[in-house]
Amino acid sequence: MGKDMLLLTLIALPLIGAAINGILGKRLPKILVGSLATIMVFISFLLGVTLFSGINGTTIVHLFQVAKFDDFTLDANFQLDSLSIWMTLIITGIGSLIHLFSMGYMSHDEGYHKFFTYLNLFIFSMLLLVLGSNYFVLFFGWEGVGICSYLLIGFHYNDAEKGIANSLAARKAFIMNRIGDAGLLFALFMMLNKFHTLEFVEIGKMITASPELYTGIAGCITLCLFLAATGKSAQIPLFTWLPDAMAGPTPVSALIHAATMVTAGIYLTVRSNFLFELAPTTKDIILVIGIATTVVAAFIAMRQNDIKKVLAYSTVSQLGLMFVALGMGAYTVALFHVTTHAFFKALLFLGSGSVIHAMSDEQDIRKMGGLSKLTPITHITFLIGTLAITGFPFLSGFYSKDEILAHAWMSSPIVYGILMVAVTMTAIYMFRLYFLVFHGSFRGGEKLKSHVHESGLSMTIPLMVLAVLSVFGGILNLPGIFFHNAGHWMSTFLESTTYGLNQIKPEHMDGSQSIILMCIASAVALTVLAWAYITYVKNQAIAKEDADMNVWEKLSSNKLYIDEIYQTVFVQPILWLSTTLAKQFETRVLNNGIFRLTSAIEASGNYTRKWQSGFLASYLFWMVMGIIGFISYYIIKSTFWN
Amino acid sequence: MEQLNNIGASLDFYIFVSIALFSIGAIGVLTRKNMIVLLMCIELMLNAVNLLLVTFSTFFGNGEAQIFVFFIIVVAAAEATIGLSILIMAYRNSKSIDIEMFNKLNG
Amino acid sequence: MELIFLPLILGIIAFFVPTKWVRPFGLLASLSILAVSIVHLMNFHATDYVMLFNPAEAFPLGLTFKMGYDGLGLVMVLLTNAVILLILLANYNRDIASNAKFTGLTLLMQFALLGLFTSLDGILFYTFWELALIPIFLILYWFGKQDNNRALFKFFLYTLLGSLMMLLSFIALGYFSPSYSYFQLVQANFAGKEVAAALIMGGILFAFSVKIPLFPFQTWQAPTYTNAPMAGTMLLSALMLKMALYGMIKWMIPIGFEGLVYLKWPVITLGGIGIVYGAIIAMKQKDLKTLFAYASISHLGLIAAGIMIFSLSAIEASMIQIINHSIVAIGLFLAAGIIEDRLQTRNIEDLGGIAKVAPHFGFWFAVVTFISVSVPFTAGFMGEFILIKELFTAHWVIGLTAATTLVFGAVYMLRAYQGSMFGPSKMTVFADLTWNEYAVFAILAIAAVGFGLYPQIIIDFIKPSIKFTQELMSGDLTLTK
Amino acid sequence: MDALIIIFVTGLIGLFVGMLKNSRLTLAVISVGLIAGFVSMYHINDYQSMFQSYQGLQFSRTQHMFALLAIALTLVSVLLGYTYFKEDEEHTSDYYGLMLFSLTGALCLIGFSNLFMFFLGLEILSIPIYVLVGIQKGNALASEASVKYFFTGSFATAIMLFGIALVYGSTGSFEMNEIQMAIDMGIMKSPMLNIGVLMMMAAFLFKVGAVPFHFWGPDVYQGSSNAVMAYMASVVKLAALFAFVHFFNFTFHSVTPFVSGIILFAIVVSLFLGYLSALKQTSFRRMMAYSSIANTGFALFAVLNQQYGEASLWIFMIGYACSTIALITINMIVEKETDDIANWKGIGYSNPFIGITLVISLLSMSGIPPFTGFFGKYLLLSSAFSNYLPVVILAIIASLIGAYLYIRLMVLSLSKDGEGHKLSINPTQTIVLTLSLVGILGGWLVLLIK
Repeated sequence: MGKDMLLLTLIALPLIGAAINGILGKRLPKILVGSLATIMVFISFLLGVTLFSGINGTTIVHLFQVAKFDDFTLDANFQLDSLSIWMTLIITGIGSLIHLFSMGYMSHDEGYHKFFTYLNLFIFSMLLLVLGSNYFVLFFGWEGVGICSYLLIGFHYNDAEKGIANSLAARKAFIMNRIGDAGLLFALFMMLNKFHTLEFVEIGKMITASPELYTGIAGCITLCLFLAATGKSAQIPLFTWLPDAMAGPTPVSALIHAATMVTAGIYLTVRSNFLFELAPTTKDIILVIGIATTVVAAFIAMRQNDIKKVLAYSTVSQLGLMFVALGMGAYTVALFHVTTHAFFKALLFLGSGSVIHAMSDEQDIRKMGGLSKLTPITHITFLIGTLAITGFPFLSGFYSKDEILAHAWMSSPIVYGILMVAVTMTAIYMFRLYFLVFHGSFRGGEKLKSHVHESGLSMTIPLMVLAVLSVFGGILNLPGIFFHNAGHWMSTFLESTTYGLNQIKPEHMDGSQSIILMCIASAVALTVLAWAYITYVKNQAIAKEDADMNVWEKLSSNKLYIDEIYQTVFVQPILWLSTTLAKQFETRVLNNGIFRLTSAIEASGNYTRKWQSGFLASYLFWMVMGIIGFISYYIIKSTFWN
Repeated sequence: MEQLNNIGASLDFYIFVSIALFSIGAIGVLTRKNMIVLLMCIELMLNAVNLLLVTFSTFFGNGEAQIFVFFIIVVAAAEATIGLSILIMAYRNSKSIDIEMFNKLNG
Repeated sequence: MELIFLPLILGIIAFFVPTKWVRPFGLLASLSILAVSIVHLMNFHATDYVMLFNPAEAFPLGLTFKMGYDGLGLVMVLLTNAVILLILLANYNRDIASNAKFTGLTLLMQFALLGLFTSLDGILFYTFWELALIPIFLILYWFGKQDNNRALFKFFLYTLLGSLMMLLSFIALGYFSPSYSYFQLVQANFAGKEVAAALIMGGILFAFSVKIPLFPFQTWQAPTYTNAPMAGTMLLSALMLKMALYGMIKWMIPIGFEGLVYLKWPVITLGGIGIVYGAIIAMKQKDLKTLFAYASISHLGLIAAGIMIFSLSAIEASMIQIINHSIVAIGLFLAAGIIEDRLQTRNIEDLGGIAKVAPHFGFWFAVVTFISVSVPFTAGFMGEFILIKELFTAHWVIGLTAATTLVFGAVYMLRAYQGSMFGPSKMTVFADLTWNEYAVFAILAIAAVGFGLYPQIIIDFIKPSIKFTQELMSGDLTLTK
Repeated sequence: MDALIIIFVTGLIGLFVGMLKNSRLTLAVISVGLIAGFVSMYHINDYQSMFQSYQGLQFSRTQHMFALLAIALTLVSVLLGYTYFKEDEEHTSDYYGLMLFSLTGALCLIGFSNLFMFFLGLEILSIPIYVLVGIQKGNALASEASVKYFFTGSFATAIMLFGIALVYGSTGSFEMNEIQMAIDMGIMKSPMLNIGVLMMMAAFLFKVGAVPFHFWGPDVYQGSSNAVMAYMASVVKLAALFAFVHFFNFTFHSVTPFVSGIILFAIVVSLFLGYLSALKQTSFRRMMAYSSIANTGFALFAVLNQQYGEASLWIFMIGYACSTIALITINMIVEKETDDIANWKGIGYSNPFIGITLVISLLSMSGIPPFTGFFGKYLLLSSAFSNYLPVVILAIIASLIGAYLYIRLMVLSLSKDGEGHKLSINPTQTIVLTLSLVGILGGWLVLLIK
């Protein structure tokens, strides 16, 4: 079986799974449905591994030509290179784990088969996104994941009390993504008009052939691309949908809104690196927005009381971190963080899912506490995830963050400083979350406590696997100072074959500096750990109620009022316009105007009738008048017109 | 020949006379309310035409117009008969020959 | 010729079919007509110009009763026949379908439409244009709401005013061309008389923009739709509006090209306004049908603007979009009709939670909704993608305006869908889809996805005929700017 | 000429046959006579007639067509009248006789080649109508109508005669071609001629019922019976219009441009006044009268069209007359004690044949293709387009109002309320409706005949 066949099967398998589940899912037993979906994804993961092992250079697989227009054609092609296969591995690997987890988590849900159909569909569209060899296919995937995420966020649309809220959250996500998509579309248009193709490789070739030609257009294109990225990857200004998206089931949050879909923006940017390299301004904008996002999100996360909301905002903040990396041109570093983040954030979400499962769907951390004994495995794994994200030394997060911080330090100390603040805040809210959930005394009441139990194997196995990955994930891209030969294995691997990346060499700094930075980072993590331990375990501090919060805490817990601002600035005016136009212009002006006219015409009949008086005398009189008129017409005309 | 010239000299005079006759008839038609009088006024107008035609025929010296006049007289007679019968019928229906009475059809 | 007259004959027969046989008769009739057109498709090669009726000698006053079709015409013919079949199928379980008058009128409507799409003579075109008005008028009047006379008169007089303007223009065209044969009209030379051409085309354009409807002329649409029966709405929005768009592509642009330089930007602007205006008004509508009506104003504004770009790809894309809009229209109005049948209301606020009670309906309605917000994998995406691209290429402002439909479309369609389908269930019983509704939805979905993944099949038909028209037009002028 | 005599004699025979009080027989005789007249008129050029020598009547091709149309329309009106006439046992044959005599007048008016024939035709056409209008003795409205028609009519005759006299005075002949020659010689500016022409035009406008000489129309149509109205609206209007057009396209063609202003005025005012006043009528016949005024406005375009005028008029008239006759027949069927339009409610829905007929005739009236009415209007407007564009646009707007009028009637008669309210149609009426349908649907096909 050739490479291309392998690739196509890899893409097709989840679709097949979705089709089978979608059509017969209702009749099949749950276990069969779930395992089918999981196995499909897992097989494509294995295929991915085989392809990964045999990767060399870039291979384009032509499927069919979608449409041929007069000055360009649109093809369904797929591209196999290190970058795409890397993303594929993340998606299918983590995807299969989360499928496994969902088998347990969703076991009580009546929409079981629907759920797995959607998950498989999502995997399929995600694969389209990362494996497409041109922006056209990428856009298909891009929109596809949007739809799946819409369906999955609103999965419990007919829930008695939360149904409306869920579907509204789904709608918000879809529409905000749509705004981003518009940006992507415009990027596509500009590329079509400029390059007459959408193939990554060809565009890259043209640009590298003569960069100076494209500096101007590249700016616009990259800006549009970045708008799209902000939509998918929840950056300022389009980030408010992600926290709401937590309305979906927890595995969805883990898979879509932490591990894979939200990283599509980073993937897009890395893919189009050759364009971004021509547009320094855009890169600066990305840098600024990345920094802003990471700080703002971290700040908001500090006073959230919904376990998933905290993780959601931490995701936003981490994504911001990745964009900072991109803004500094450190593409591989960003991807490295994507990878590790996928590990530990998935882990955290699944952990929180297991917690919620145990707490029978209670998400408020003020009602939790002391779960460490009740759910040991979840506790351990969650702790590992926490440490990883806070950058505890020698865990995966430590390395990836450190890379980014190092680049920040080199670009400018200020950026580094701000990032450090963000990092500190990250540590604070993560430890707060961890301690409030797993330590102290149980605050949920006895009745609830009696139900609390550790989740089943299908849920704990993924946790453990991910825990292992989060611990050792850093090995993928060790800093050069420790292991000179194995250093930066992942970066080199990606740069080796991905088009354009090999021109961009992010320099790695010398030992002493980096060691200092690492020490600072770990110091921060440890101090915060200590502080949090004292606050939440020793002093048994619990989350405050809204009443006794100071301004900052209020700001944080109310998400800086951003939703309200958007509501008043964008949504309300449009709705007002809608009603006003409909009432005033449409009805009053157009509609009634027409009817006024017609009725006026009809009424005028009454006046014309009056002439017909019914008296013979008047008839004869008017006849004579007519003749006299004729004759006078003759006289006038013959005198004046000739 | 002689006679023709006299006519030619005073052709306008004849025309004016017939126009006057015609106008008198028309004005009568407009002003009078009695249907019989109306009928007569119309006859008057027709006779004005006859006079005019005869004048011209003498002027051109060909007989056609005079034949035409006979036609007109015949037709006028026919019209008069029809008119009178209609008049009688109308009288039967609304015991009056005043045209002001007939205004049921209007608007 | 049987292609045109089969519907006429069957339609007349339909009036006298006994009531209990009417449903199968209508279905079989439309099926057979579709079969005939498919036979035509079989012996058709994309470069052909098939003449159905081609009298050799010219008749007095430039009347030449030429009829025939090229790729463009054939696509429209097939669309018409398929749509009529779907409409009859969709109504199959409703009382209206067992009414001989309805079936007969629908088939007569089909006759008029087929005539319009295959007529190659100006006066003939106008004749069928008017003829199509009568059956739909009667359908709306007989099977619509009882108190709909006002809306009906508005619709009829509006369209009639339009067509009288068109008549004036055609009369005027008679002075520029030896006969009303399409081919000679296309070669009519307005060199130096651009303004006259603009005025003439303006008259024709007025008729079209009333039918489409373009922005300021849309006031007849919403009331007509809401008062019309489901079938009538489908006929109107899935077929009648397409007459105008087809007319723009086939007649207006090639004939009056010299004049269109004056009309191009005004129309594009109106289309742009229509896109935003329709979408914005649709956002707050409570009545599903009204909402869909304004939605279609928005969609058709896009198509009309795209056509006026004149570029080859724009016209191909607008043909794709025309087909897609027919699919969407049938789907959406079928959904609205189903809801109205089952619950006697179309008001979103009274609806909710239907998806829980009737999962199949929920699913298919969702599919149609996604088709209408033109997500990838559906024909709508291909159409909008290229149309917006062309508009963007023409001028970035109009491109931006057009792109708002991506967002706004999602806003109002999702509002309509979620408002009626999601949330706590407001009704206890809601009969799920019947077999024929199921079939219609399935066919629509397949068609949409098929054309979405392989639009080339449409383009292959359109391109040669556009090229041929370009050759007809005098040398220095081509469709591509 | 033979046809004329056949028809006239048939009329006489009809009067005698009428004494047998057998309405069927009378109808048969009359129809046979009319058909014979039609045939002989059709073959007028194919055989040697004994009256060939007579020069007073000459039928050119168009005149021939018009004459055939006139006879056919009379036949239709006779059939239409049958059910109504036979109720009046005493005078059944009078109707037929008078109609046929008036038809002879119409034929003279179509075929005339000198002013004698013209004048005689005009009178023979009119006088029987005066009688026909008022023939319902007891009916006050009928007598009022006939009084009004008689006085206005004879007044118009007087004016016409005065005009003729003046024209004769200025040209010195009664022969059409001689008059034309004389005018073309260059006296077209002479006041006497012009005033004569204007007076004749006034009389013509009266006969065709155009503003400002239209007043008799509504009253007379409403007062008279359906059958008579049908005859007036079709044959009388046809003959009068033809004579009008014939005069101003041939004999006076060099004067026409000079007086075109008046005709345009008459067209516009007739169109708007007719349609607007019709909007507010309750009596069907009165509404039809106003709509006939408006249609006259359209027909007058033919006067301004030297080239195709008569042909277009023919097409237009066949459309107009057929739809009018069809509608009047339907009105006869639905008419209760009054001819209130309300009677029409829902008749079309429950009686398919009537429904189809009235829909088609109303659409043809409102000028929607592919019916003859459309082609008539189309020909008239398209020929006037280049010279009188503003008037054409006004006419288009007016026809929109007209369309509103007719469509309103259509909607009324198609409304579902008439469910199950069946009407009985006599065979003659069926024949009439069928014939007029043929005319409406197929009349324009004459265009295709070379």
